[in-house]
This record gives sequence, structure tokens and C-alpha cells, in this order.
Amino acid sequence: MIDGFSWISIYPEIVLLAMACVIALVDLLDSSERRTATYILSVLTLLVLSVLTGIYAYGGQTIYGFGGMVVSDSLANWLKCFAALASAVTLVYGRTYMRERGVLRGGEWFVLSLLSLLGVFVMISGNNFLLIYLGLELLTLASYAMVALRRDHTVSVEAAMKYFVLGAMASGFLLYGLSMLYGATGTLDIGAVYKAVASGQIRHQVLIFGLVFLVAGLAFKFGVVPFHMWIPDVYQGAPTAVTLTIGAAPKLAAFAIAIRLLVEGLLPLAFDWQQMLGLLAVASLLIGNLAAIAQTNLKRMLAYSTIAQMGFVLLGLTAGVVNGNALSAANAYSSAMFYIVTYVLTTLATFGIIMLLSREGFESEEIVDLAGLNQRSPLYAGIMAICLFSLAGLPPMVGFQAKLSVLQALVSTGQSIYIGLAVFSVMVSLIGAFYYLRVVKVMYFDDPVSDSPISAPADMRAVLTLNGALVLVLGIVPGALMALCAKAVVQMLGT
Amino acid sequence: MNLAQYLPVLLFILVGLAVGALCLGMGAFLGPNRPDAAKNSPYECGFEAFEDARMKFDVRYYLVAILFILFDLEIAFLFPWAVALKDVGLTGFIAVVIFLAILVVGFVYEWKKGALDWE
Amino acid sequence: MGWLSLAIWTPIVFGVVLLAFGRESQAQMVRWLALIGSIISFIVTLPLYTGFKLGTAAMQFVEKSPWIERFNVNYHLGVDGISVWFVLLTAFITVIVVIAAWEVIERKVNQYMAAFLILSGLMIGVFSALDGLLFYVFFEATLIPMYLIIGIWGGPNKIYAAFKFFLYTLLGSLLTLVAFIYLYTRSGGSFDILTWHALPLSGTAQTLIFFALFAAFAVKVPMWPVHTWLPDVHVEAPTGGSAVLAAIMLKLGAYGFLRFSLPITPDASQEWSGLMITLSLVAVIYVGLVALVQQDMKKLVAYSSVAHMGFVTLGFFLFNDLGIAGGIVQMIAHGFVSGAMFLCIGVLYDRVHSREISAYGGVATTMPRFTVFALLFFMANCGLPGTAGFVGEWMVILGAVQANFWIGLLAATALISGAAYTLWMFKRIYFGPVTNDNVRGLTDINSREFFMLSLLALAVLGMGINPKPFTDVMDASVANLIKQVSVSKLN
Amino acid sequence: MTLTLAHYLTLGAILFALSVVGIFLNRKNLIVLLMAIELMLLAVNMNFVAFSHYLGDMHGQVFVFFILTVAAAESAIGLAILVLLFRNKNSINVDELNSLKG
Amino acid sequence: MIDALYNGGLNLFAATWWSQLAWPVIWIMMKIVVILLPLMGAVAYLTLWERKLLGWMQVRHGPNRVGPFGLLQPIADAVKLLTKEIIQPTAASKGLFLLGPLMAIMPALAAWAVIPFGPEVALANVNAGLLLVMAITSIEVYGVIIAGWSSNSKYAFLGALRASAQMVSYEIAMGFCFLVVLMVSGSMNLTEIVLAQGRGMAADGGVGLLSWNWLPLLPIFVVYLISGVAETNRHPFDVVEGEAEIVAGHMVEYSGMGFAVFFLAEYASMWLVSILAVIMFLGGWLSPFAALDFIPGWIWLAIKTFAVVSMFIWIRATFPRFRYDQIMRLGWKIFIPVTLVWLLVVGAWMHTPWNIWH
Repeated sequence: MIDGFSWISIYPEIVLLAMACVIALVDLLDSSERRTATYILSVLTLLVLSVLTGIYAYGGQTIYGFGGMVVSDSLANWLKCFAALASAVTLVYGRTYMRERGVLRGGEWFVLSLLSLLGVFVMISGNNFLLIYLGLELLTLASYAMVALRRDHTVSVEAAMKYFVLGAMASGFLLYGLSMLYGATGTLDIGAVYKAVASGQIRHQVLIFGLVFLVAGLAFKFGVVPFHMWIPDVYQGAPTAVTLTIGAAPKLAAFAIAIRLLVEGLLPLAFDWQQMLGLLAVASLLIGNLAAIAQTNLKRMLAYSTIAQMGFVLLGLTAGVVNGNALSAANAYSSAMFYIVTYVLTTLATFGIIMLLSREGFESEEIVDLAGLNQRSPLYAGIMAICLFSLAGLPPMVGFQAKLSVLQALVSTGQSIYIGLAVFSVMVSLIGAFYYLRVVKVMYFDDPVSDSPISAPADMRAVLTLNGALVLVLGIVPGALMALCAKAVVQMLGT
Repeated sequence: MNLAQYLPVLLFILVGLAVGALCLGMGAFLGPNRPDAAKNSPYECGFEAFEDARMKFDVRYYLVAILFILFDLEIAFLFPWAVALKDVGLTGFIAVVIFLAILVVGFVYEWKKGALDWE
Repeated sequence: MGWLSLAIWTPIVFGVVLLAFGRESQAQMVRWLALIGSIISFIVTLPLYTGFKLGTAAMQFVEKSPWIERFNVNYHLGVDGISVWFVLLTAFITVIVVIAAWEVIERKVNQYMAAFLILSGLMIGVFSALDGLLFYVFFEATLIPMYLIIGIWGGPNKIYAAFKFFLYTLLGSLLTLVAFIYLYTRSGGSFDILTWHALPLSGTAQTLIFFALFAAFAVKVPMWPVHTWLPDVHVEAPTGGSAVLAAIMLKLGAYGFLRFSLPITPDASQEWSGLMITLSLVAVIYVGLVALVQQDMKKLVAYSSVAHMGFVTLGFFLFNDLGIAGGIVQMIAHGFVSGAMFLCIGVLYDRVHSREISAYGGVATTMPRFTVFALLFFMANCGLPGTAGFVGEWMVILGAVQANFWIGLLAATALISGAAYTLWMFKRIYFGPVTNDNVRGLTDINSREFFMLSLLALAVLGMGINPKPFTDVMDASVANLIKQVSVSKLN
Repeated sequence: MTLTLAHYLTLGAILFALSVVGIFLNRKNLIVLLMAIELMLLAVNMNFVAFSHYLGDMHGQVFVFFILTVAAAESAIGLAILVLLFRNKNSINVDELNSLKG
Repeated sequence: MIDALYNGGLNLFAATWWSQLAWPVIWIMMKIVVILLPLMGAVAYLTLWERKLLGWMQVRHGPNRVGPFGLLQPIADAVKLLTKEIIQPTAASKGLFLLGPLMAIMPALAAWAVIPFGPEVALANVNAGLLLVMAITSIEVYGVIIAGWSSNSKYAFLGALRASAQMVSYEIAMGFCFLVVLMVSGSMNLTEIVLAQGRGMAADGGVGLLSWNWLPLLPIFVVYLISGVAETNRHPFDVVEGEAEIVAGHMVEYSGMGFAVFFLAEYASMWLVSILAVIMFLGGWLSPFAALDFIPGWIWLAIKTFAVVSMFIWIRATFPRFRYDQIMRLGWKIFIPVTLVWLLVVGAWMHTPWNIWH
């Protein structure tokens, strides 16, 4: 279904852009510190968007629009649906936090969040190097600004600077890779790139040269070793709400562009990029987990844990093609998708708790700040514990199912190297279990340092509880989500 | 496109620099050169200059620079469009209207935020 | 919803409900609710025994419905002669533990009770799961409540113990997961345990799987030399935690050998049985000697647990009827006895707050009623005929003699050391003059403790005098298991 | 001597390498860092334009147009962050970006 | 005659390097000189004309001592400035300090390369002419910044900041003006822009004056003129060098020829802005009425440009100096919206049946 414009393929983006503009203007009228109008409007927009994209995704149609620049398939729409939800949840969690730090006074946070989400959307839907790049930049530029939103906070600004430099460099790498691929294939369209690469007419070395840079750029965006330097600093330095904005929805986008570029565009080169991803994954699992142990700052620890978790996602992506045979592709990519979706879900709740506990002038970033949480609030301690166990990959949390699907994808290749990878990943996740457990220990076994009551607005409480419950429930009944991921990926591979 | 067309421009640029250099050179050659400490000190209405003049300055200058970049780029985007306006027709015009609408949102935003106020 | 599902979910639902009553003022209500919950949970397991059809090795009370369709994972439950008693045992011990915690636990009562109820449901799930993944989920999930139990209500060194427990057992089970996934792939996409039983596997694959499974189960049992976590954990865990740990959790590992290692990798099991028997004998003899020198009551019982579990694994790897059946009986018996032992220690600890054997002496004079119970359990622990402890050990030794006289002889010597450390400890604690004021001030057990201990005493005596209900149930299954083990799966 | 595609690509690669070296070796001034980033994008532009010319395909040049725009937006944000950093730390020395560690 | 000259030079040496490279360069240099010399003269005498006109407007004589009617005054000024010492402040950055004036005068001169003085009479009749003008004139701000920064004096520094902020602000409005002109002309080639103004109903009817861009684009024309004044930092937008506030702005540390070069640049810019106004809005070398077509195009161009320049001086004489915030406000809050709106109006207009630019 290719026609000239196919506006239907970009309705979500149009709505998002229009509402971002409207909200920016509405915010001008609202000078209150709480920004209720902006807040409600933003969250409503995001919810409407997630419903809209959800309906699209459920319909399962694949629509190419604008001469093949844009693709709206069910993979894209599900990812968009989850990204919109993640953003909405982020806004709910972060509002009080940001208000107490006086950052809400500008109202930029909402607009920037929406714009970064727009970038995410464009990345997810982009079927052309140019569009993917633009989406990426929209996302990252908004993110840079958000990290620096606390203007008088040295650490935030420093984190923003680091993020900026490394992020810009990452874009540079990605672009350089793209330029090489463009030169080799003569096209920016991913479908056409695929055809050109599959034809076997193009010199392998040129493609590999481009691929190396491309993978490096992607690795930056995922934040995997050795391109992970920004993750800990940014996670720690940014205001927690912004950390969440960066750590949640954009991960979905990173996954989407990895799929679009590597799978849809360069599947014939899978043998090469799988090797690279495998190496990156091993390094991230090892370094992420080991470095996390040494952390005393919770956000930093979670940052390193993110690195390790992304290693798992990459592992899922490496198992797609075996011996030039893409039979296990659907299995592998859907496992990676399931992993990343559930990871985002879990991350939302963990950072939600961190924000919940931080008050004006108190960040609650250190692990010891969680001491005795169980005695202050069993509910929140429970949610946090569920999330941490999930991150550690313990059943019956959803993290287990995610790790299971990735391991399953690895083992089902039947290759001893992949089985070796599976065993290795399992071994290092034991290290991971250690530092997650340490946080649980602090929450449950240590005595509280303060007994001030934990208060949160009703919407945040409700969403947080739901979020935590979902981490558990999805672990017990993961079937639907898994099937959804599988269906989306199969459909994507089919077109 | 013929690059040779631009040779005169390049030459003119060089000549422009040369004219400036020539004037300065002649001035240096013809004029006296009798420096002394008071003469060579920065102009400070008679006060001693006691610190580096490159001090912090009002952030609004910086803001102007940033806004300039954005608007100038946007003009750069419109240049090709303007040239081809008669060819791209109504569709092209509407596309640019959308483009400008987004720009105007930004413009209104910064206006209301006070980024354009100088007092 | 079948009886097995009820048995699993009743305690879990009660546990989750209990979590909602966190206020101190609700503590009493929580206790009663937990008691009612555990009793109901126990009652719903009874039909499993009464309705159990003898003489068949087939799975009974089977429930099967799709769970994760993408991986062809089913919610597949069922029990056979090997597992059915453990379901009952688990539910029974949970009732005891709830009673035992009645006055002792004052902090976060609801969480304590909830943890045990949920743990109980999860462990029943482990025993009744017929789907590999389901088994694994239950198996791993038990770590979380146990970790919290040790960490929150444990002794001074609880954090070290909790981490050691968690990481040791997690390490093993993660490898098992890989093995499971491998089996899943090899079997063409099935997590069904019974399918795995029939799956032909090459020798190398069997060996690798055997050791991957060994990693999880041996740690859990625990077998020498990976038993070191057990004494530490027992020492630090609260009484209830120790009881559940010794009575049931250790059995998860042994049960895993029966359900997975032996039938899935029969050739590897045969091949490595020498090693397994050696490790078991080391556990039985060496650890028994280690137990002899312990100063800490709980540590002593913990080492004795390791020794007793050594009997169990020894029996399993003899590959004869008596050995395996004896091992299972020993597991059940040890469930009652070790649970009782820890509760006895708990009774003393609650009063004196010391676990050092030397801190006691002459307890018999101040707590006569309690001493009677204790004597019974201690005797059972060293395998006195007429108690539960005797049957299993005796069967295993007979099985060992059947297989190889020297193994039987070595195993039999362990009875002596078992008697030695148990009785010596008993003597030091209960007999002799009253050594200090603490002991002098002891009050005898109250009616709650009396009730709790008599329940256990009944079980221990009942099983010792009439073990037939236990062995009858398992005959067909054990015979089937031996058939499975003896048929090679190579090629 | 005629200029071939390879010449342009080599120049692009050299520029790119220079910028990467600039980013990693520069320990003194953040502005230099920003300039290195711009240089990196220009190196990419060089590639795109060269390819576009030799392929006879306009898309590459369109891409360059967008890269330039993004580069401008990027430097705007980069400078904004730089100003904030200077206000907070009174320094734009790369070595002084050290409050985050671990 | 010109062709003969060119061919004569071409055949001077029978070598490729000569005919391909050296002679064309020399030929272009000669043309540049032909443009440059009158331009320098015009710049010099613009200073005189400014003082004269100002004098007359204020009912006085202006310079009248040096030569008849003061006609030699510019030369005297030049000689004076030439013989003055060029002071280099100790605190200044030496290289940049000298680079500043160069960067100021270079764009003011180089932009003339693309200015058409008649049909086919342009040094470089390039297609991207307008873009080039915009690009080159943008460099002017570097001169200001470099001068202010390198002087290392507070007055210079602040003056440079003010000047550059003002210049870039008005550059946006100016860019929009260019844009609108482009829209209606459909070409960036300056010759083409002029020629496009010669077409249309009014021109066909013999009244070319009415088909020039100034009428349909009147708001844009006004904005352009005023932006032009601001862009050259002329009165009443000359707060950057306001004597009362910051003395001479970024030029405060310059003396002698250093100062003179800035001065030259300013006046050359004035000419440039004026001639651009004429080319874009006032029909370039076209005659206003068909009846006057006999007068050569370059005379029309000269007359029109002179008129615009004189208007600059007239404005100077008439208006009081703006406050800086007023300047910025005018640029951002009035000119940009006005040009934006007019851009859309023109765009829409061009898509109606009443489109007058075909």
C-alpha cells in the first residue's frame, strides 16, 4: 500500500506535534507552580496517542507513507503505544519531583517530553536514513535540554554537557556509517538498501566499514560497553524525572532503529553485525554488572544495571540468523522486543519509587536512603522489591520471562557458541542478583534513617501501584505480551 | 553549475582583504610610531584598567545569537522553496505554511517567555 | 480448579491478603487469619491422599491448561507416588510454623505469616509441577520469601546468611535453567517433564545436563561440598525459617534429582553414580563427625541435616527399589524430625536467647514436659526404631548392602555417629545439674507449644510405627522410576 | 590530477578522525570539543556530498541540508549548556567535569 | 573595444597557463579595479555629501574650506588619517586586532562582485547572487566581533556585543525581505530579479515604475530600508558607537588607518545596501517610464542609488537615536512578524488568479 502521502501513516506524529505546540502555548497562560492544565493536557494527549497507536497496532496493517519514507506497521505502533504510555507514566511520577525542585515553573519539561517522544515516534516509524536521523536528533536534542533543566544544579549541568558531547559524537558515528551505506548502496531508503545489499553486487568491505560505524552509533544510543560512558553520569546527574524520560521511552526507539537498520536494511549482513553485537553484549554484561556492584548511588547503580540489561537485549538480537538461515529471526527479535518492553516497564517503577522518596532538598539517590523502607511503607518497598527481583531475573517477575525468552532464543539456535553465550549471561546475571539483592537488603533488613511519612499525590500512588503489580502480573501471565511481540516481529519480517 | 563563475567572487574577496591590508600598511608606514604606556592602555575614561575586559556579559546577547541561528537556518530552508515557488505549487506553499506555523509557535513561545524583551 | 491448584493457591491467596493488614493493632487478627489459612490449606491437600489411586505410576490429579502459548508452556500439575506426600508435608509443616510463630514474632507479623504462607504455596507448586518451566518458576520463587524471612527476622549475622543462601542457590538454579531451555529445544519445543523423560539424548548432552541439574539440586539438598551455606543460614534464620528450610526446602533439591536427573539423564546418572555415592558417603560420615564438635545447637542440627540428606542421595543413586524408596521415606521422615528439632531449639531459644549448647544443662529439671517431647525427637533423629527416622535409614542401608556390602557398612557406621552427636547434645542440654540462672528460671511449655509439639510427635511416631501408607503410595512410582533409569536413552 | 571519489572520502575520513581525536584528546577547553563535534558532522557532509555527486543522486545533498540544520540546533543547545556550566563552575575546562564519578 | 582588449591580452603569450589561468585572472582583476576605483571615490565623496547634506538640512554650509565647496575635503581627511599613528593597545590580541578591520571591509567590497550594473554588466553574473550577497555581508559581523574582542577594552567589548546582536537581529528581517523578493522573482540571480521587475502590466503600459517590487511589496521595502540602516549601524541605530554611552563602540581602540578602514567599510556598506534596495525593489537600471528609456541604464541605477543613500542621510538628520531596547524590539517584535505575515500574504497571493508575477 504505497501511495504518495498516506497521511494515515503519520496521524500519531501529527497529533503529537500539534498537541506539543498547543501545550507550549497553553503553558504560557498557566503561570502557576503546579501547571495543572499543562499536566492534564499532556497526560491526556499521551493517553489518547497510546490508544490511537494501540488501535493501529491491533489492526495490524502495514502502511507505507510518503513514498516509503514512513512505515506504520504493528511493530511500530506497538512500540509507539508503549512509548506514549511510558511518557505518560513518567509525567505522572515526575511532576511532584520537578515541582519541588522548581523546574516546573518554566513548563518546558512537558513540552520537551512531548517533543522527545515525537523524536521517538519518528525513529520508530522511519523507513529512511534521513528520517531516522531526524527522529534521533529530535529526541536527543530535547533530552539534552531536559537534563540541563535544573539550571543552577552543577551536577545536572555537568551531566548534560557529558551527555551532549557523547551523544553528539554518537550521532556523528551513526551518520558516518549511514553515509558509507548510502555511498555503497546509492539509496537512503531502507527497503532499497536491503535490496541492494541482498543483490550481492556491493563490495563487502565497504558495507562492513559502514556497518562498524553504524553499530558503534547504535551502541552509543543503547548505552552498551564500550560506548556506555554517558549512561552512569547522565542517569546520576539528571533530575530523576528526566533520567526516567531518557531511560524509558528512548530505549524502545533504540530498539526500533536497531531493528530497522540492522534487520530490515542489513539482514544479509547479519553474520557480521551479530558478531559485533555479541561482543558488545558480552562486554556490557560483564562491565555493567561488575561496575554496578561498586556503586553507592542508586541511580548510578541502576545506570550500570541498565548497561547490563541492554547487553541482554543485544544478545536477543544476535541470535536471529544462524548459518545464513533466518529461521530463528522472529524468535530472537521478538525476545529482544519483549525484553526491552518489560525492561521499560520495570524501570518506570524503580525510578518512580526513587522520585517518590525524594523530597524538596533531598534526593534519595543513595542506596542507603532506602533504608528501612519496608517499615515506612510496605507497599512501596514491595513494589521496589518486585522491580529489583524482576531486574535480577527472578521468577515469577516479568524480568525472568524476559531473560527466559532471550536465553531460549540463544539456546534454540543449537550452536555451541550461542549456548556458551547463554551460560555466560546466566553466570553474570548472578552478579547482577547480588547488587539488586543489596538494595532489597537495605530496604527490608536495615533500620530506617528517617521516619518521615511518605506522601504522594493520588494519581502517582495509583499508577505506581499498578505499575508494580504489572511487573508481577506480566511475569505470571506473560503470554499475551509475548504473543504480541512475536506477531509484530513476524509481520515486520514478512514485509 | 560552473564553478568558474565564482572565480571573480573569490578574487574580489582577496582584493577586499588586500585593500584593507594596504590601507593599514600605508597608515603604519606613513604615520608616526611613538608608543608609550599611557597611550597603549585600554580606554577607560582615565581609570586604570584593573581587570581583563573579557568579562561575563549579559546572557541576552547569547540568546539573541541562538535565536539568530534558528531563524537564519529557517530562512536558509525557505530559500530554495522561494526560488521554486512557482514550480512547487499550492502543495509546496501549504507545506511551508505548516513549517512556518511551527516556527510561529516557537516564536510566540519565546516572545511570551520574554526572550525578546531587552529590559 | 483441581485440588492441586487449590493446594497451591489457597495459602498464596491468604498470604497476599495478610499483606494488607500491616498495622500493629491488627497483629492478633493476622495470627488467627494465618492459622485459619494454613489449616484450610492443609485440609485441601488431604483429598490428594485419600483420593490417590495406588498401583499406578501415572500422574494423578492432573491439571493442564496453556500458560505461555508462545513457548508452549503449560500450567501442568500432577502428583505421583513420589511427590504426593511432600505436598501434604509442606502444608502440615506450615500449620506448625504458624503456630510456632504465635508469640515469638512481634514485628511485621503480617509479613512474616504471609511469607510463610506464600512460601508454602510455592513449594507445593514445585512438588506438583509437571512442566519444566512451571517447576523452575516455583523453584526460584521460593528464594524470595525465604530470603526475606532470613533477612528480616533472622539473627545478628542475618544479612550474610541471607545473601549466602540466595546466591548459592541462585547460582545452581540458573545453570539448570539453561539445561531446561536446552531440553526444551531438543524436545522440539516442549517444557513437559514427561516428554523430557522419554527424550533420547547423547552421552555428552546427558552428562552436561546432569551436571547442570546437579548444580541446582546438589546445592539445595545440600550435598557435600556445597553444603556450607546451610549451617550459616540455619544459625541465623528464625525458628520457623529453619524448620521450613530443613523440613521442606532441602527436599526440593532431592526431589529434583528424582524428577529430573534420574529419568532424564539415566545414562549419565549411572555413569556418575560412583561420584554421587562417594559424595553422599562423605556427607554421611564426615559431616556427621563435624556435627560432633559443634557448640551451637542449630549448627549441630544443620550438620545433622546434611548427613541425613546424604542418606537420601545415597539411596537415590543405588538404583534399587529399597534405596530410592528409602530415600523418599527418609526425606519425609526428616521433614518431620528436623522440623521438630528446630522447633525444640526454638522453644529454648525463645526463653534463653542463646543457641550455645554450653549455655544449657539440666533443662529436664525445669521443663519436664518439654524434655519428653525433645527426647522423642532426638531419638527419632538418631534413627531409633519405632520412630520415623528409623524407617528410611534402615531401607537405605538395606538397599546399599544390596548394591555393595561396603557401602552399606559405611552407611551403617553413620548411624553410630548420628546417635553419638544427637545423644551427646541431648545429654548436655537436658541432663545434669542446672548450670545457671537462665535455665533455673525456665518455664515449661505452654499449651500452644504443647499442641504444636504433640502434632509433630504424633507424626513422628505414626510414621515410625506404621510406615505402610507412605511406602504403599510410592511403590508403583518408584518401580517406574527404576525402570526409567535402567533403560538407556542413548541413540 | 583529477579529483576522484576516493579523494573526497579520504578527506572525509581524515576530518572525521581528527574530530574524534579532538574529542578524546582535548582536555582543556569545552569549546574546542564543540568545534570537534561540528567538524565531525562536516566530515559526514563531505561524504554525503561526494557520494551524492558521484552517484548522481540528489538525496545525499538533501541529507546534508538536514545535517547542517541539526548541527546548528545542536550547537545552540551545546552552547546553552556550556553557558550554564560556566555559570555554575566558572570554568569550561574539560578536566573539571569531575563531580560525577564512579 | 572591450572584447578586442580581452582578445589582445589573451594572445599575448601562446601558452595554456596564460590563456587558461593567468590572463582570465588578470582580466578579472582589471574589472575589479574598474569597479573598485569608482566605488572608493563614491565612498569618499559620500562622506562629504553626508556632511554637506546635513549642513543644508540644518541650514548651514557644511565643509567648504578645502577646495571649491569643500570638494577636496575627503582627500584631506584621507591624508590626515594616513599620517596618524596606528595605536596598538598593549592588552590587545595583536593578530586579531589587525584582522578586525580587514574582516569589516572585505565583505563590504566583495559583495559588489555580483552586483549588476546593467543587463549583462556584472563581474560575476551568478545564479545564487542574492544568496551570495547575504552570505558575504553576514561576514561583516565577524569584523565587529573580532575588533571588540581583540581590543580587550570594556567599551570595545560591550560595543561589539551590542553591534553584533543588533546586526544579526536585523539580518533576520533582511533575510525575510530577500526571501519575499525571491518568491516573486523566482530567481536568486540579481540580473534576473531586475529583469523580472520589467515585466508586468504596468511595464507593458509604459509605466515601469509601478511594476517594480516596491509597490506590491511596500511593507517589505520599508522593512528592508530600515533594516539596511540598522545593519550598517547608521543613525538612528548607531547606539553601538554612541558617544554618550560607549564612546565609539568596538572601534574605540582604533586610530589612524585602523579607524579609517572601519569608516570605509561603513560607507561602502551604505552604498551596497542602497544599490541592493534599488536592484530588488526599484527596478535596478530600468527606467521608470518608457518615455525615458533613452537614458542609459547605468545612469538610472546611479540616480536611484544616490537617492536611496541620500535618504539614509536624511533619516540621520531627522530622527533621534533609538534606545537599544527599542532597537531590538523593533527588529524582533515588529519586523519579523510583519515580514512573516507579508511572506504568507505574497505566497497566498501568488496562488490566486490575481497573481501579478508570472
